[in-house]
Amino acid sequence: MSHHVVPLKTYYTIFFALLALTAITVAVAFLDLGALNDVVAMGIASTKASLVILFFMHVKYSSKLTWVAIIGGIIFLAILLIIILSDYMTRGADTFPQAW
Amino acid sequence: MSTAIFKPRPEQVAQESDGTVSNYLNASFSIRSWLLTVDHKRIAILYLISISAMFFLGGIFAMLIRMELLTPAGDLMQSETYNKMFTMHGVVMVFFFLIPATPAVFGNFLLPLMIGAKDLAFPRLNLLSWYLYTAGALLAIGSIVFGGVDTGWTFYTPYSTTYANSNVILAALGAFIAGFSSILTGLNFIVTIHKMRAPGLTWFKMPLFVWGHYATSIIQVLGTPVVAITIILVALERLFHIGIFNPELGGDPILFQHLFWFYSHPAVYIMILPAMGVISEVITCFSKKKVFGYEFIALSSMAIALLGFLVWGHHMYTSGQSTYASLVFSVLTFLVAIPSAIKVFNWTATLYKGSVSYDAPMLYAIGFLGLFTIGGLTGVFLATLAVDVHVHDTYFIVAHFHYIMVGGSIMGYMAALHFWWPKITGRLYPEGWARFSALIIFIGFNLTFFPQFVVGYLGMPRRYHIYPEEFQIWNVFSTAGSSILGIGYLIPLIYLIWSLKSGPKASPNPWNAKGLEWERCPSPPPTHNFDHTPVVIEEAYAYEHKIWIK
Amino acid sequence: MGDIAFFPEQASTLAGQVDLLYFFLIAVSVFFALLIFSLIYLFAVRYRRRSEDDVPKEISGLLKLEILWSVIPLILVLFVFGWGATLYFDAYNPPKDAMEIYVVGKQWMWYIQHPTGQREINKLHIPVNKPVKLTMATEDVIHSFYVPAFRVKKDVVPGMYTTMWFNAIKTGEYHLFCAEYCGTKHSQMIGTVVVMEQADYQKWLSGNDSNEPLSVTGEKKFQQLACHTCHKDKANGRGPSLVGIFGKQAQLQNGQIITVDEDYIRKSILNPGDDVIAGYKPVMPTFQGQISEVGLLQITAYIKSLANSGSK
Amino acid sequence: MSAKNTALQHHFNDLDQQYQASQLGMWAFLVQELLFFGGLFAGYVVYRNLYPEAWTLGSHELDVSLGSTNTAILILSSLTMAMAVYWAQKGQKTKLVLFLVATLILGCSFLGIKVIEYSHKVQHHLLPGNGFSFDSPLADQVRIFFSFYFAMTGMHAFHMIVGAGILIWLIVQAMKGRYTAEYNTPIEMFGLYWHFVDVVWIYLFPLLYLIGRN
Repeated sequence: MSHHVVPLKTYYTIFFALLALTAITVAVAFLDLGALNDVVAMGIASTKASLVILFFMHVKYSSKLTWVAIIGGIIFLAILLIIILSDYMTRGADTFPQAW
Repeated sequence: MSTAIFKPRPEQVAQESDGTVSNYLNASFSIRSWLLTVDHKRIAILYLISISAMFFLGGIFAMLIRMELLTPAGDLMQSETYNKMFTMHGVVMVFFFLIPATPAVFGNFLLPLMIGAKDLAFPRLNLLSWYLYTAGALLAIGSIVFGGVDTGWTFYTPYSTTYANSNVILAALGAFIAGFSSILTGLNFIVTIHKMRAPGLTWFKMPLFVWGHYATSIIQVLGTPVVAITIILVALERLFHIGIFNPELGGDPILFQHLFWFYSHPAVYIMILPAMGVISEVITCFSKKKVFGYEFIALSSMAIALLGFLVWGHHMYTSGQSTYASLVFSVLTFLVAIPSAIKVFNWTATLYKGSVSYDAPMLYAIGFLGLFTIGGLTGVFLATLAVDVHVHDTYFIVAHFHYIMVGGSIMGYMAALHFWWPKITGRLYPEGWARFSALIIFIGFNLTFFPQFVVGYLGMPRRYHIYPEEFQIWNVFSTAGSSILGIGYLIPLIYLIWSLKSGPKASPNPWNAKGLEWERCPSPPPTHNFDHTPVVIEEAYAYEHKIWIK
Repeated sequence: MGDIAFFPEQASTLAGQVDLLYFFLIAVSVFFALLIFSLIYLFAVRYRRRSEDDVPKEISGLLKLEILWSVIPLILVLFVFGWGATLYFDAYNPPKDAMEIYVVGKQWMWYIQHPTGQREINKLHIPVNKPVKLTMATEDVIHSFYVPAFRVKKDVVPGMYTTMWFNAIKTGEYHLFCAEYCGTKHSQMIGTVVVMEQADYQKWLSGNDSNEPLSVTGEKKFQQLACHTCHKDKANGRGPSLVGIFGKQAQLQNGQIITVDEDYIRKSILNPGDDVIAGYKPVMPTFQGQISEVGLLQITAYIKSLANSGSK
Repeated sequence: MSAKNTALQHHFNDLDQQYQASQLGMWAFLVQELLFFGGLFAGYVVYRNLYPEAWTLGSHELDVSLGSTNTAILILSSLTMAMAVYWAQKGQKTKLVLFLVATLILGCSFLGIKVIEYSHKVQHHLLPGNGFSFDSPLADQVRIFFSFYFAMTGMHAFHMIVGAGILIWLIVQAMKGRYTAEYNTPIEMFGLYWHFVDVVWIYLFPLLYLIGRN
């Protein structure tokens, strides 16, 4: 009953990749990229997160059901964030054109 | 002839051959064996007792509210007390009866039996869920004893965080802990349905009761944590004034409403989906026919569960939420109404060319169909932006959700209680009294809540201790109806307890129903459910095939 | 009053349209409800169980029927959505020429302030056949200004102004309720809206003209709080000149373009550091807690009066 | 093997079904935790949009070096946890216990750094509540930043403390030789929980510490 055993070498490479990405995200934060800063920060954080999820949590080798659970969770988190934000983003636009 | 109808039919009564085989009830009688049980059937009984207690506690608050509203003036109690009455009625009924009712009692008892498993996936987690529920209930009762809470069951900020001076935190913590009981039950069901089905039992052969609980569990697991963190933020705001929901410190009260309704609207689907599962079982059994459009009912449960998460904003059309967001929520709310409509049409079509018998569970099920239809249709009124602006926070809304909750969810719970009572307790309830109580509840319910539609459109706001005189006639109808409804709910309590002692012993399959819990195990079932795990070969509700006799 | 009411009066332009949609929905619901109830009754009686062992024919489903009763309700509800949305836009987008009235909700009473100075509590006198726009604020919790006869309701949320409007078409007295639970005396936070003929309304206005117009009170408060030391008529003060800025576009330090409306003025008085106008330093102190909502309305009215009358 | 059937609970047919049930249950629990933190992220997103300048001011009060060392510590603890799972699958008890202890030490040092950071904030009157003071016109809005900072990192630290407690219990069980190559589900499930807590921190670090650092 050996569930997929991930070789140690993979763990080390993932570990160093994560450290490198952390260093990058800190370095990039100090450059002035305007609105892009957040996008880059979230991009790096998501890559790190997916590395941890895929390799450390063995999701790369697990059943489809696990994938459905994870992606489902992310979709519902996105629903929560996006729809709440959509209210705040359009607060000012109450004066819709009368042409409706 | 009339008494014959109410005498149990020969195949319903246990033959001598069944004998007193040991079952989960008489396995052992010590208190320890009950309080530390990990048997899903015993935990279901523990839930049945604690939930019935909370139901009658909530019912008392309801009666007090209705008595106060008999007269326009606030003459039965102070407005402070009245505000606590409707708040506690809401908190007890929503968090401690409607959300756990059918899943915790019938889901726990029947899910393993229906899919041929020995127990739920995590039995100890199941017992923990009951203890969390009881702890939450005690906290809520504590908040009542120490002076009650007067914020409404919705805990809207900034009133609940800054201006209320009643024990808000105690009641909120009660709901918080009961929320985790709901999460763990949902988690348990999801894993059980995925991983512990009997051989041969594919997804589309499962009873629709199991589909209903699968959809409910997804909502429980995905929705409840958001209200849990919101309650923590309310408690932090109330204790330390951290400014998240307090407008004077820069906070935004509408954010609370978004986070609260993100859970609380799917919560109403947690309340109704299990009842829908029960109705599918009862209608098929008592019209002796396969359900009409099995896949459509199963998938519409899933559609309700998933779409249910997109529509919470229809509680906030008048709350200062942006017009654009209200538009989006209105469209999505109309979409989520379609699966419910499909279900009602399919249940009605199941009766066609069936062989319909009017036992008590069937009466409750038909009552469900009628009342849920009215509830669902009035929901369309509230999804319509322009009408909701007028009727929001009035008695029209109160009538709508009582038609869904009391007319739908509780009618479904009563149908389940009567349908599976012989399997759970091994006793037959008195059929005559049961049909009588079903009729009384139906009449009392309509007399209570239909006038509220009228007074709602007239503009009587919710949560009003005093109201103008011209609304009095409708409130008198409503109070009269509520006393009939109250009696209607007391009658089953009496004859069901009576049947525990002196009801005739039930045969394994008194209703000649299909389903593993009827055909493959005696009533009441033994602790280990099945002697050998059943192999499923036929479709769900295959009434054309022979009924298995254990 | 006191007799039995069956249906609310239709006292605003919106009321008739909302009721029309309401009756349409009732008609559709009654049709579907009767359809389902009669089918249930018919099937339950027609196919009642005659003997214990009759085995009904198995019907597992009919795809065409399923599609039929999915698509028809879908089309119906989307039509209803469209109708409801257009009315919603009318209800929540006040016309430009509407008469301005300020409302402040305070725990358990409505404080109403006419621009011409009249102040009322739990009473609102308005002329008939004239659009009236309410700009509403609350001093404490969420309230909701609800006039059933006009079929309009809008929550009054602390921390921002909310607006709503109506156009009364029938004279008379109508109920005013607070519809959002706001504490102990929530059910006593009620009042009446008195709709009067134009002539009576003028007589009422002059009848209790006891205090000066709102903008004058606002100007006094503007001087009293020494706002004029920084906000001078010309743009030579430490703060931007407020003459003629109301309703116009303005650029913020972070380059964002905003319109100067009541909300922006209120937020800048309470959180001055938040959206600073380009070219000025965030030195203005916050007046949070020093000016009541009523005072803020008065100052806003004064700044509005600067908009069209040029430099005073 | 005796260990095999004692570990198999009565209502499962075989150990593989039990393992798959535990794994699905764990993932359902983690999805629920994701939504639990999701509520906080929703509040963060809304308020950062409403008050961007105040949140930059608040973020500048945080010590990036401490934050990044904490991130490195947590990533290292994820590595040691993954190796603990590896050696559990190989059935090497001593190495398993070694890496579990390493993970515990790293977890505790993470919490140690958090205590340092929190005490620094309390001294500078940045703890939201009556003691909060911040000399800028945006003081109220900076208080909201710090209430989210303490709510998010506090809830994360709470999950670390619970994790450390379970870790201690697992170490004791591992020393008793309870986990073999055939049965090590609790170790693997705890590994999932620990990695999830690490993933939450991976998002918390940039969102709280690195706002508007240019």
